[in-house]
This record gives sequence, structure tokens and C-alpha cells, in this order.
Amino acid sequence: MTSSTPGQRAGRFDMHPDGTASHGSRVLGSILLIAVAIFLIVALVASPPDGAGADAMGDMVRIMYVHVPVAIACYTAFMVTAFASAMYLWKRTEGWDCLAAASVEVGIVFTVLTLATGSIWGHTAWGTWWEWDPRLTSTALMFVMYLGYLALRRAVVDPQSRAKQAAVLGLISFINVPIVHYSVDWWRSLHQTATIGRLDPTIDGLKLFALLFGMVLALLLYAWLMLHRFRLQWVETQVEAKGLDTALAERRAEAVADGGVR
Amino acid sequence: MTNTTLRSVISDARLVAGKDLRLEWRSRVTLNQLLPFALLVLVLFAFALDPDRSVLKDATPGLFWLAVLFSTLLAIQRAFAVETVDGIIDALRISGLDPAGIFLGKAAGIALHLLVVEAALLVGVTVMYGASPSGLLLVVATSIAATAGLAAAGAVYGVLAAGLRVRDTLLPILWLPVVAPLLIGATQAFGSAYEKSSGAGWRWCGLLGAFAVLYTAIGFVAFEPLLEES
Amino acid sequence: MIAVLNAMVLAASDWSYVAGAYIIVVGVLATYSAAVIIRGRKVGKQLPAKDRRWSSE
Amino acid sequence: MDPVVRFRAAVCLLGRFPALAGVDLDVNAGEIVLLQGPNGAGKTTLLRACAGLVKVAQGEASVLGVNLVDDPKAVRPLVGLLGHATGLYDDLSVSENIRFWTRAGGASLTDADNAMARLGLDGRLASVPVARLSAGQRRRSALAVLLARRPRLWLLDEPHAALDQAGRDLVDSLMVDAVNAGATVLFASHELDRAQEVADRSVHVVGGTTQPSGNVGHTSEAVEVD
Repeated sequence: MTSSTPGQRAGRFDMHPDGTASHGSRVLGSILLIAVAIFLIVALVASPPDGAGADAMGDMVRIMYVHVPVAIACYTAFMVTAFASAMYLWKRTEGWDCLAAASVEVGIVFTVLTLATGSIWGHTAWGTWWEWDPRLTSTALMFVMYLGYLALRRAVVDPQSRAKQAAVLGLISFINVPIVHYSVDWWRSLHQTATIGRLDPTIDGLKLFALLFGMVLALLLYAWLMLHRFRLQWVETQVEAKGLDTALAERRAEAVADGGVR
Repeated sequence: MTNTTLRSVISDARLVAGKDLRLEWRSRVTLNQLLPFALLVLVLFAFALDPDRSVLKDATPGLFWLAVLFSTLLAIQRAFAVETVDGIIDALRISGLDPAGIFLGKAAGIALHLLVVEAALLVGVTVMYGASPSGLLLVVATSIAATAGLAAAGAVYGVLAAGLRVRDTLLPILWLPVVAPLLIGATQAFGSAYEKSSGAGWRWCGLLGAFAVLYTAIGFVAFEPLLEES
Repeated sequence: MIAVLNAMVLAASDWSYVAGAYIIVVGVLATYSAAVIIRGRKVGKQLPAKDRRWSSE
Repeated sequence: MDPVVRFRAAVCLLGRFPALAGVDLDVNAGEIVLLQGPNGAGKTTLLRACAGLVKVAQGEASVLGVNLVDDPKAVRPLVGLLGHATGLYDDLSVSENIRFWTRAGGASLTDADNAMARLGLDGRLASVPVARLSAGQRRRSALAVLLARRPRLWLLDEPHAALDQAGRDLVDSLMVDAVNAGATVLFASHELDRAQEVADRSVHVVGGTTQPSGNVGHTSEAVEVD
């Protein structure tokens, strides 16, 4: 599927000449599209509702099949950021900085989804849109922390300073995640009342399959999004840096324009 | 070798902290601005909640530490505002001071300012909210541990934001989520201290101490690269 | 806003929660993917194809 | 003997702007070298690069045997930089500032006192907060800090600016004393008449590059006025 000559095979299977797509991302994307369709059928139609015991969840259990996977994807994303930040501080190559930055943005999208599905899930369990559940609360704090990371990136102009400061922040933020989580956990466990309890349904058979399928799918979706987002970040960095040769020439030209002095 | 390094770090820290205290003595920013601000926050809480003392009294631990948190933000901003004018950051980089020493010195300076604020707030909640602690030792220990953590994290995030044009708005969003565990721990520990059951309180106090140690370690490592780029 | 949500919720069954959750997840991911790809095309124009290693197969 | 400052095709970036776009520079031990050139030519960046405050992105650069490309921080304890900013705390007095920065650099308080005396800051001025000083007095205080630190390479950015006649004479004699004590001086100035008298030679900086240097007298036709 070469698309070197636009128009020859113009169609929706052609890659955009300027885009971030590659052959690999195309293949992965197509597989994912089919997989998502299958997943939706498994999760919403094929799998049975949770129906055993007094606190059975009924159809609500289906929210689990997306909530848990997106939560795993968001933690994975921030783990990748921490790793890439450490690698940047070691190697000082812009690729690691791009990876860290891209992963934070994708991670934030998954965090929003985690919070949204968690809140919807919670509404049936607790009757309110927000309850001070440890996992939800610490995820919300994590969300703000990584928004701060992006805000810092936007605030620093110099590319090298930005990369270094962001890398340090990316590492520290990741250390903070478990601290925040456990402190909120202990805080809630002191106040835990009977009405607030996490409903952990027993999951097996097709339900377990739907959950595992969702997890694999979420991680693959993360990988596919990262392919595009990383390339976008890379292109942005290159466009920033591209000016250097021109800028050097322009700067030296000042000397020539001024060169009559010698 | 490491021993002499540590000694030079500590002597640099004392130099920087001494300079900060002298600056405070000359400018009186904490005395004239930070203390009134903290007490003002206590009054505002009363307006917001209820003039009825029982509500305020029950909420004293949380309100106390919220007031401390807001005051700390101002203290951090002040601590790094004096370092970012007129080429002082360059002078610090070139000075020969160990960055870890600068970190410790700045954190110690912030911590001392905070302890003064906390002492005033303690009097404030006793007089205005009618809350007097039963476990005074726990109150003192909690204040010291939490202050160390707030100051250490504050110095790390303070220098991170120091050189930026948006530092005043960026610092709260970066720093407040990080010290949320401190707010929880200190409030819980104070809760026990004010209600005579200080068993769980000491555990929270230990958590605060662990946080302080962790952030001091982070500061030792992270301050140098951050000072270079701010 | 919350009142509207609550009213909707009262009238609906479990399935509306489930549908809501799935619509949000699929919708947000699709929108974000599209946004990233469109941004990539826009920014990519400023860079010659040889600097985008993935574009030449 | 290796030169104290050695730059070869050195490029320094400020953000994305190449403030230095290929500098060649040699300064030998014991020289007083004047950097001249129009505003925005890169003189300040060149001095800051020598102090290890600006990274050298391309080319070669070493100062006092320290490779600035690999480890710019290592040069900092060896040099003294007087920039446009003075690096003084407004709320502290002159002597408190000088003593703080002197001790920070590991020098003794006697050095601080001697430096203050040399710059005429030991009298009434010593206890005045820096915020109340005039621009010239601030500069004298910053010079005292530099003197007390006993750097091996003096980097002075417009040292004559804001100073009165006596102050300018003092700067010149400080430079000569520094060189007599074994140090090297690199300074930028627009006051060429005065600067060329004290300098051994001058280097022309334009558009982030250096023009080949000559003796001061021979480049006098290159004098520019801004």
C-alpha cells in the first residue's frame, strides 16, 4: 500500500502524505478497529449480567469491562513517562523527552475516562456521583498532578530546559502516585462505613474473558495512540529545531552586513 | 570524602538559611504579612462555616492545616522571589555553594518561618475556636514533622517554578496535590491530639516524618538540575 | 446540570449507565485519536518527508 | 602553555536563538582582552559561556583547562563574572552581601573586608541596604564580591557603566592589579577610548562571531558608537 503518488490510488486506504501514520500503525489500527467491534459485542451482548447473590450487579458489571482496562492503561502511561524521564536524564536525547511528553497526554485522556467510568459505576453503588473512594480520590489527585506536568511544559520556552525540568517532574510525580494513594487509602479506612463498600463481583467465564479482552485492548489502544502521539511530538520538536541552520546563517549574516568595518 | 562533602553541605545550608533569616529580619515580610494572612484565614473560615463554635472546634485540625498550607505557598513564593531578581540565580550557580546545601538552607528557612506561623495559629485556634489540645507532645511532634515535609517539598517545587513567568499560578497546581498526603496526615494526627486518643495519631505522625525524609532525599538529588534550568 | 443528570438517571435503568459509560469511553478515545491524527498532518506539512522516518516505507 | 580561554567554532543557543554562531577566541594567561562590538553582537553571551552559565552547543570551548562542552560547571569556582545584574540582595546591607557571597565562595572574611576597603565601601556605606544604593555603588559592591573571590579569570561585562570618573579609574587599576597577581581579564565595553588604554588587545564581536583580532591601535578604525 504505497502512497507515494497521491491521486494514483487515492482512497481511504491511502496514508495521508503528511500524517503520523505508518504501515505498522495502519495494520495495528485496522486490527484494533475490528477488535473493538468484537469487544463491544462480547461486553455488551454476549456476556451474561452479574446475577448471583443479594448484591448482584446485574448489567452494571459491564462498566467494569471498560473501567478497569482504562485505569490500567492510565497507570501504564504514567509508568512509561517515568521510565522515559529517567532515560532522558541519563541519555539526554530528545526522543525520550518526546516519549515522556506524549505518554502524559495520552495518560491524561485515559485518566479522564477512568474518573468518568468510576463515577458512573459509583453512582449505582453509592447513589452519588462522587464518593471519597480511595482509588477514585487518588486518581483525581494524580490527574491534577499530570495536568501540572503539561502546564510546566507549556511554560518553559527553551527546549533543553523544558526537557530537563519535565523529566525531573515526571519522575517525582510518579513517586508521588503511591504516596497519595496509600495516604488516601488509610484516611478512608478510618472513616469507612458500611454503606460505602466497593462492590467486587465474582467474575468468571465469559465475564472474565470480557475483562481480560478489555485490558489487552486498552493496552493496545494505548500503544497505537502512542505511535501517533509520539510522532506528532517528534515532528513538533523537529520543526522547532529545524530553524537552527537557518538561524545560524542569519546570525552570521549580521556579521557580513556589518563586515565593512574590517 | 562523603563526610567532608556532607559537612560542606551542612555549612552551606547554614550559610543560606542564616542569610534568609537575616533577610527576614531586615524586611519583616513574614512578621508583617505572613502572620496576619494566616490569622485572617482563620477568621475567614469562621465566616464561611458558622459562628457556632462547635463546628469550628470540630473542624479545627483541618482548618489549622489548611491555613498552614496557604501560608506555606506564600512562604515558598517569597523564599524564591528573593533569589530570582537581579541576577542572583546566576550568582548562586557560580557561587561555589553546594546545590544540596542551598536546598537544605532554603528548606530550613521556610520551615522556621512556618513554625512561627504555626505557633501563632495554635494560639489563634485556641482563642478563636476554643479548641485546646490534650496531647501537646503529639501536636508539637506533628507540627515539626509536617513542617519539615512541607518545606522540603516546597523548596523542590519552588525552585522548579522559580524562573518561570507563570510561577505564581503554576506553583499551587504542582505543589498542592503533592502535599495532599501531608494535609491528611497532619489533620488526622491533630484530630487524635485534640480528642485525647493519640494512638493512631502517632502513626500518622510517623507517616509525616517518612514523607519529610523522602522529600529531603528528593531535594538532595533534584535541586541541582532544577537550579541549573530555572 | 446535575439535576438533569439525576432526572435522567431516575427514569432510566442500569442500561443507561452502561450505555453512558461505553459512549463516553468510545467517544472520547475516537475524538482524541482523530485530534492527534489531524494535528499530526498539520504539523507534518512543515517538515520534509525525509525527516519523518516512518512515512517512507 | 595552553591559552586560558580557547574557543573554536563555538555555538551557544539562547532558547532557539544562536547568540554565538561560531566563535574563535584565544586569550592567553596574563592578558587583558577587550571585546568590542555593537549591542546584541553576543559579547554578554560569550562572557557567560566562559563562566559556565551558557552551554556550548557546538564546536570546542575550554576555559582554564576545563572543557566547557563536557562540564561547564567545573569552571565556575575559577572565574568571576560581573554582569549587567549585580547579584545582590536588596534587603541586606553592603557588607552583609559581600560577606555572604565571599563565604559562599569559600574565601575568608578578611578577603571580604580587604575587598570592601579597596573599593571604598568600608565606611558609612557598609551598613546601608543595597536597595538604597545608587547604580554606581551597587556596581562597586558587585566588584568587591568579585575581588574577594580571587578568580583566576575575570569576566567583566561593561565594567565602566554607571561609574563616575574615580570609579572607572578604580576598575582599570583593579584589572591591572588582577593581571599582576597572575589572573587574566576578558571584558566587554563600549567606552573604547578608556578600554583600549587598559587592554592589551581587542577582539571584534559581530553577529555572534568573532572577527580576527589585532592590536588595539590597528583596529581603531573599527570603532563604533552606539
